[in-house]
Amino acid sequence: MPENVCNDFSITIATVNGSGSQTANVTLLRALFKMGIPVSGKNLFPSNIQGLPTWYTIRVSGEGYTARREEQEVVVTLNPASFARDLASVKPGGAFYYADDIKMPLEREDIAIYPMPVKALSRAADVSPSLRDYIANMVYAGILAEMIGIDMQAIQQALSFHFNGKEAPVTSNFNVIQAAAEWARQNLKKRDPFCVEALDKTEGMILADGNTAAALGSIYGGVQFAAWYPITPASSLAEALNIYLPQLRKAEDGKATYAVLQAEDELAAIGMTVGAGWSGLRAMTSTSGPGLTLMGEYAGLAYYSEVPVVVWDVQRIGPSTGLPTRTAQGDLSEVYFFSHGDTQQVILLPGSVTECFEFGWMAFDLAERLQTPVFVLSDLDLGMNQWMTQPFQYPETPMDRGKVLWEGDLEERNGVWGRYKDVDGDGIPYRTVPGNQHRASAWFGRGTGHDEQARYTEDSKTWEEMMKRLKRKFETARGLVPAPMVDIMKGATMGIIAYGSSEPAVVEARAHLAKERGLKSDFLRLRALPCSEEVGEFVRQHERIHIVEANRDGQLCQILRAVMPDQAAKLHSAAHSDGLPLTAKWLQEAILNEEEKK
Amino acid sequence: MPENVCNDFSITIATVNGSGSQTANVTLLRALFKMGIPVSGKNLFPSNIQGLPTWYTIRVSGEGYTARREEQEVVVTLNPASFARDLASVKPGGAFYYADDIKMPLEREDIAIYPMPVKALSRAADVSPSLRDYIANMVYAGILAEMIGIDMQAIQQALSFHFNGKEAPVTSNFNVIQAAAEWARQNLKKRDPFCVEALDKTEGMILADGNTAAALGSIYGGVQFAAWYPITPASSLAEALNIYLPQLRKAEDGKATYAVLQAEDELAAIGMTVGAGWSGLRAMTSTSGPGLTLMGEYAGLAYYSEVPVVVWDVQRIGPSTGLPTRTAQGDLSEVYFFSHGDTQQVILLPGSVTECFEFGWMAFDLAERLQTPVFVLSDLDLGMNQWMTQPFQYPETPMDRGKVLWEGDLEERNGVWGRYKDVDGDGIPYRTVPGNQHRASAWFGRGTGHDEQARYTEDSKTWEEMMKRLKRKFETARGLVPAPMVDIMKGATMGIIAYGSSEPAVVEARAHLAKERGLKSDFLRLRALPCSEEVGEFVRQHERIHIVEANRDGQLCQILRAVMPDQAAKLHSAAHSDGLPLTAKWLQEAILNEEEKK
Amino acid sequence: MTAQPAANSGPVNKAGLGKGDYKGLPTTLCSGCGHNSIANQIIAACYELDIVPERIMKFSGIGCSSKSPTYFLSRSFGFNSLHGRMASIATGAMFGDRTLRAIGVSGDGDTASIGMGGFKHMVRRNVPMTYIVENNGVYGLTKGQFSATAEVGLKLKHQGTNSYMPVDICMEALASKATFVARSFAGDPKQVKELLKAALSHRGIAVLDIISPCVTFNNQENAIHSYTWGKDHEAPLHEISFVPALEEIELPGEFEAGEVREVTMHDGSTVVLKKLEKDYDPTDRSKAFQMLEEAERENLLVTGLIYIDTGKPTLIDTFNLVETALNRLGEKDLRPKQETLEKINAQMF
Amino acid sequence: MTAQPAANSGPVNKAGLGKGDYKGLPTTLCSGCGHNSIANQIIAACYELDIVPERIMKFSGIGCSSKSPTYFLSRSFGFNSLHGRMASIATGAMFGDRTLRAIGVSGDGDTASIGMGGFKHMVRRNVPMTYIVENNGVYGLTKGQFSATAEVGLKLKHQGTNSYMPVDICMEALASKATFVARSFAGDPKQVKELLKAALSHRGIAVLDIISPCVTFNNQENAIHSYTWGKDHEAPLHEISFVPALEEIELPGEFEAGEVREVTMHDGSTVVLKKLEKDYDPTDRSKAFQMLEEAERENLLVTGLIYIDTGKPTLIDTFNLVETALNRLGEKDLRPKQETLEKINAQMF
Ligand SMILES: Cc1ncc(C[n+]2csc(CCOP(=O)(O)OP(=O)(O)O)c2C)c(N)n1
Ligand SMILES: Cc1ncc(C[n+]2csc(CCOP(=O)(O)OP(=O)(O)O)c2C)c(N)n1
Ligand code: SF4
Ligand code: SF4
Ligand SMILES: [Mg+2]
Ligand SMILES: [Mg+2]
Repeated sequence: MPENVCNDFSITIATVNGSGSQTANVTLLRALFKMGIPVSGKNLFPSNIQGLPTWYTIRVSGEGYTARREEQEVVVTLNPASFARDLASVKPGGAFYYADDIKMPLEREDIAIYPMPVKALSRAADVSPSLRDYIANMVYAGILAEMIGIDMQAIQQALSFHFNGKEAPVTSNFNVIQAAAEWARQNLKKRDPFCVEALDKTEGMILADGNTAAALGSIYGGVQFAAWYPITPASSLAEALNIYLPQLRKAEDGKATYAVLQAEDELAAIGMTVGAGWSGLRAMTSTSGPGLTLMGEYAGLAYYSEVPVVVWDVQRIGPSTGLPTRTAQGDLSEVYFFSHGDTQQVILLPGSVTECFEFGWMAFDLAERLQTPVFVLSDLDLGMNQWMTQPFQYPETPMDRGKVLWEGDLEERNGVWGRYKDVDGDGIPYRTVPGNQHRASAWFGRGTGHDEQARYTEDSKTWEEMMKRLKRKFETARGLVPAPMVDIMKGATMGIIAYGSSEPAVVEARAHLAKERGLKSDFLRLRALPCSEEVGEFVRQHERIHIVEANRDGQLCQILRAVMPDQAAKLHSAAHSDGLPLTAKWLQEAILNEEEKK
Repeated sequence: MPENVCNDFSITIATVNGSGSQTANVTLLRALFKMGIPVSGKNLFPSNIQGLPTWYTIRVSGEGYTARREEQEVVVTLNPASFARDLASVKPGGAFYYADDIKMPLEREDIAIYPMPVKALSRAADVSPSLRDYIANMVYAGILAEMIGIDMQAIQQALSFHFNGKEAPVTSNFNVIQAAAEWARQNLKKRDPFCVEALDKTEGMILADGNTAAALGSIYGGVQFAAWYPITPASSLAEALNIYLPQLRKAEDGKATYAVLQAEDELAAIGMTVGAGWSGLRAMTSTSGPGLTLMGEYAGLAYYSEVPVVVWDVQRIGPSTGLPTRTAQGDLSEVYFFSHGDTQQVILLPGSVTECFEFGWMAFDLAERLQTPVFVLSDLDLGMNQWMTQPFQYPETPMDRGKVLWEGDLEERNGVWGRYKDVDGDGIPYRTVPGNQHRASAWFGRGTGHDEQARYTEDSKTWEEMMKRLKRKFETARGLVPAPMVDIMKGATMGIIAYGSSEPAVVEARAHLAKERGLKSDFLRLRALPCSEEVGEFVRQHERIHIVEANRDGQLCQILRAVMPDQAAKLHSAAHSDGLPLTAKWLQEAILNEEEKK
Repeated sequence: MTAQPAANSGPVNKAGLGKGDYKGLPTTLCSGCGHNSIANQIIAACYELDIVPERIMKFSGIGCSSKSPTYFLSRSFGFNSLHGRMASIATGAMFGDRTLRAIGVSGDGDTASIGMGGFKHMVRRNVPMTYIVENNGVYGLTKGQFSATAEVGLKLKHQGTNSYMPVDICMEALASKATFVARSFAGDPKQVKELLKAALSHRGIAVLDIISPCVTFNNQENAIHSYTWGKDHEAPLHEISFVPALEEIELPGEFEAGEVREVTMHDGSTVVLKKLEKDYDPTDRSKAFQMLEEAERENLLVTGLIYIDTGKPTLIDTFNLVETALNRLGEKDLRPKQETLEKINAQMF
Repeated sequence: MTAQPAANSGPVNKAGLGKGDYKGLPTTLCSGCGHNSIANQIIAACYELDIVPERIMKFSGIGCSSKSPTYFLSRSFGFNSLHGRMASIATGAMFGDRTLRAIGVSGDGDTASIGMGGFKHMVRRNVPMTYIVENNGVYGLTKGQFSATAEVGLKLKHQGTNSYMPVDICMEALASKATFVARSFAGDPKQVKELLKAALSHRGIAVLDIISPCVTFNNQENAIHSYTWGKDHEAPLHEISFVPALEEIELPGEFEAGEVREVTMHDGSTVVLKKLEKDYDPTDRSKAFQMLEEAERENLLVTGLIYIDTGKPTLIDTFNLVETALNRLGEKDLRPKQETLEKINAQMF
């Protein structure tokens, strides 16, 4: 038997959609996390409710890499429909676990193959027959735990977390797992090198998904109104609002300081959000590609009439309906140029789960400060998968409600003010909101041409000045949005720019390129558009820049070329999009190919 | 009295919206055109139906310049509301005609001022009192004609064209005009230099507006289905279909070979169009900014499921509702990146009224050949104003219906084919349409992931290949779309790129820059995206390129920088947008400022 | 809160305001447009109801009709939104300060064509708002195309003949369970005003379909939405006289023909319905359907209060919001305490 | 045109086709989903009506329900379009070859929420199509949120309690002047099939609201759209037995209670309605409204043919199109002669 390969491999579990394997999978993930081993879990599920194949991949990485890998060292399958494919997917030298009731050819000499008496063991368990299919998942969990060495106590902790402490389910599930483990101890001889060993590398980290983080961030940002329409992969964001708001945001008298409304469609969802933003509330909506596109007309109105709203776009792969359960970073150019006419939209690009929380509250400060829609582009990988991440940080700054005038402020000004007047030279005017009782408070909002007093006008000069002020405001935004994160390797002449969920692949690729190829690189993770100063500096300081993104056309690359023409020639696109998260392997090759050209 | 200034000045006529001055204005325009004098007429009207000020400007240019000018040499006003502004707008040395019932200060020594007894003369006319306000317009027409020397016969021709030959209205209007002219002869002494003289420079030209031309072009392109929703400035395009289709496209038995349907909104208009295109019809829709944005989701579906449709966007200034009766070229970047996910849209950019006709039929050939939506970006200036233009050319090529398989074709192939298979290597697959009776003809369209047989699949490789093929198809489009028009000045090192209705300003500016500043320039008028080879060549061949467009952000400039990064540094944006057509004066200054920087 | 009157002499109402305090900018609509007279009745109704302008929000979509909010209540906040999208922006805005009332002015194209979906869903949510449709059967602002309420067979220049069944806005409101449905005619200012006052006093969605002739594009003798047609075909359903009251009046129990019926509004004021011979009961939804269906078959234009239900909770009620206006809440109300986040982090594994 | 049968043995219909020629791909919906049984009835109905699959077009929006067109008639063209946008794409596609029939399958979210506007306008245009709503009161594909047809007070996981009035799809169809309105229950395959055959034989819009339980997300005892609820609350309006006929049968004139009533379809076949004691006449629109309004108040689920009008021209009729299918016309039909353009140019000045 070859020597152990410890804490550095991937496990893929193949089951049938709707068979309830999530509990078992997440339990394994949590147990590993509890053991202090860096993990990442990715759920590859079909756009269907029941019956189709679904895969869950857990990457175990002592070095802390969390990007997707293409190789599967350990594969577990309970699904006859995907059996052949699953068997073939095992890396030579790897391990294959399968439910022994599946009778299919097993021609592979180069891997260790372990049959699992899933039916037998689940029948043995004392649960109602209706639950047998579900409990089958605990069987593979137990066997796998035993075979790769997952600590049973960690498993029990994971379970009791999952069933938040409820005794009954915890024991019944745990019993099955232990029985399965016991069976494995008795009957299976380890013939593969893959195992885990406790570490201390998850100390102070948490496990969470981006949509929950975004919802919580919004709640700590004081969200008061959210209108949404269901769509994968964004639904769980609004649903998390429904779960956490009642816990966190009821007044003493039990009354609500918020309203969450399911609209009839996305046209209405953003319309309601704009109405709420205009009326002085911290208002948000969350959607994905198809819904986002339907929001274009209202996005243009909010931009031009300067209404603060926050729009979360949890990206899935498009165009069109595309693949609702596959990830991508393909909406960037649409949003940047969103709606007809000249628009420049402010975009936030969270790169981790904890940043989803941070941008959750920050987006409201920016939207109200800038009086403009703020788009936060997350994606399915970040939003729906469990990630190891830093704990959520309580907002370090007080809420910034922006330039709002109330009765008192108007009194001071003797009621003299102009809704669209650039008093401070930062392109940001002052506003009042409905309910203000001062007789000079009211103004009339519109998407048509207007002057500084918000009066309708067709005067060409006024139109042009209004549009120029909006451009000034965008410049102000440049200084307010979160600056990029930069990581330097001494002596690097080549730079990499990435954003959002692409970071893990970049981190891993950089390390390998430096170690294996002696190719050093500096890394800038963009966190917002418009680009703050640092981005231009970073680009100027490097001979070549590779722009990494999960789309076909190199959307960020196109935008950066447009905004820094004198640097455009050195901006190379490393773009790739097939619905799956980027891998370090692909990125290394992409960069090496490009580098060879020089 | 200063010496005559002949055939080189602008006339602006100020009236009240809804008072029926269009007949008089267009009659003057046509009469001048009949006299062989190059003219252009621009209607500056409010987004309102009755009562607000409206201006009509006629530019007379012996040299054939048709761009808007900022100076007004001759101003006529019948509107007290705009009187002061109108008076102020007269260029020193110019002429001011006003209805003498308007009693307002006339403090200007530097111009010739002519009162017109409009009320008196219209009362004198023998028309029903209800028509007096209308006939008042004929009074200024007559006086103006007399004072600047418009040929009465030409006026009569213009009238009889306007009332297509109907005796009664022609005479009653003409009588008033003559009476007014007679009055002017008797009572007004010419004290300004501005006059016209017959030329032969409109020989073989026609006068038409772009929306009518687009409708006619579509009809000669065989449009079979048009769904639309009213919106300024696009409505008159669909209405022209309603007018001309019955005349041109009824079968012998009087039955229709087409259907034009007013939808409930733009979401439906494009949906119906996509349905019709999918069912094998030459299908189109026409709209403007707000409606266009609503079409985004279906545009993405058409792109990804490869349905041929033609979308006319008659641009008005935005963002949002903006100014519905003002022009701009502001929708380019939205359309180029239209809809979520990775999309690349084919765009045609007509630069003249006759080209609106040409692209009207060509758009269908391209859409069906490429099996993709084709967007034609016109604008209010081109679409709603009367332009002197080349006669409409009958299509020189037969219709290209693209790769459609009927029963016979499938027989030959024994029913073996794949809807999304790239058989010919040009990225364009074959298609069948409903009604095909071959049992292998049917396929299932969808905006979700699909394989070469149009079957639903979530396979990542298949998704990626499908998207790469679409990219190949876009490369094929590059070779099929109309090539740019290039005009060379020997020895020029500087280049200008413009598109659409910006051409007249460029033509005039180039001439002046060369003549007055010795600054030579070559000119490329872009007619489509993606850019054909010639564009890259043109850019490479010049030291500096000025990209001229009527928007705030330099939208084409951004796109060109993104697609030719190695040339990006030399691409300078000359963009300006205030709702009015670009002027040569502005452009000269913009270019000179930029040139000084070097 | 009491209002700040303008420095204008002349009579004032209970709010201490003169008519002038309810005015808007001068209209830019065609002279003779039905929409103008409706705007004037809105001014009159608000004045007579002693409403403080700052306590009203105005909304509209896009169209000639949708322009009219600029022509009344300049002291009220307002939003002239997008074509067909008034419903959603108004729905969201209602949450800012739930003590405010809202008036929406839309057109038949704005509501029945592009806005149909939003309209229907706003109604079924019972958003507390007076929703006026200035119904002229055409697209005025875009110069005379058919709207969804144009009658079958109507001919318009460049548009041909309309061949689709017209949308009956009252029927649609009723089908979506509106709690207040009425129809009037711009040429009958008295009824328009009374119905407006009733609508403004209703807590819930109040749909007012007001036939408002377009003098410029739709005034053929034969057009349902033209003055001439309206004048001849009107069949007023019942007179309404509106009595502002200071204390609540209960709804009388059983009610016979000929009797006078009072429907109590949520603000305590009442609508007095003189019942006609044809014995119409505006609280009977089934009858309302029948009546509308019949009227439509007989090509009749029924005006008056068609249906009212004062019992349903409004959208806002269902959210059980805090007393303070949401848009006046501060950080301490909106940002949970730091400890709570620590608990959350502890849960995240 | 006669159909090309598959090389399959076994019984064939008048079109010479076996059941197999009407099958689709295997379903990917949940086992026990109401949508599956409806798909099977569509197959049966088309087989029994001897329809040639190539003469049918299938449409849908997005949702579990909207997936089902893949599960029947693989030999028919189809388009699985966008969420809520089936109406428009189908309307446009009808013009390609007007001799084709169309079946649309949508969901309650797809039609009554996001698709409300398109649905209503398609109905008022009387687009000749069988429009099926597989109504389960939830969003299945997005895992169990409320749809607009969910009843008030329904509770769902993570969604709270529904507080909006449910949309009654038959009522909406009727209000928009649908020419065929019916409701059924997926658990009653016989009635579903008969109504499908009637709908497929109707020339005009045929709206079929089929309660189709979502076993996964909406099968609480208390939910209107669950099997259990349906089974107890169904009150079949009248049995229908469908008799394909070869020659037209006229609609009998006056008709008394107890009598058997035949409604003649445009293709000559007829629906035989055994009239029930409650004496229901599906050609009386006013009664239909009353009946629905009542049923709703009594919380009853009425199934059967609710309304039919065989007299109205369809959208396509109104365009007076040439005989040949538009999509088979060639250049000579579509491109006017050169001379005509010279005339036009002469006019352009
Ligand atoms: C999305 C969009 N589509 C089209 C238009 C153009 N448009 C402006 S007003 C209008 C129709 C107005 O008709 P109606 O609502 O009946 O109002 P009216 O002018 O008749 O009072 C249309 C189609 C628009 N502004 N936005
Ligand atoms: C524009 C848009 N918004 C949202 C979605 C997400 N989505 C897919 S199916 C669906 C609802 C389906 O519900 P229903 O129509 O009732 O069909 P069911 O699944 O219940 O059969 C939604 C909201 C989408 N695909 N497109
Ligand atoms: S066009 Fe018609 S609707 Fe518009 S303002 Fe004039 S009269 Fe009123
Ligand atoms: S989720 Fe519900 S609607 Fe969707 S397939 Fe399953 S049972 Fe049917
Ligand atoms: Mg109207
Ligand atoms: Mg449903």
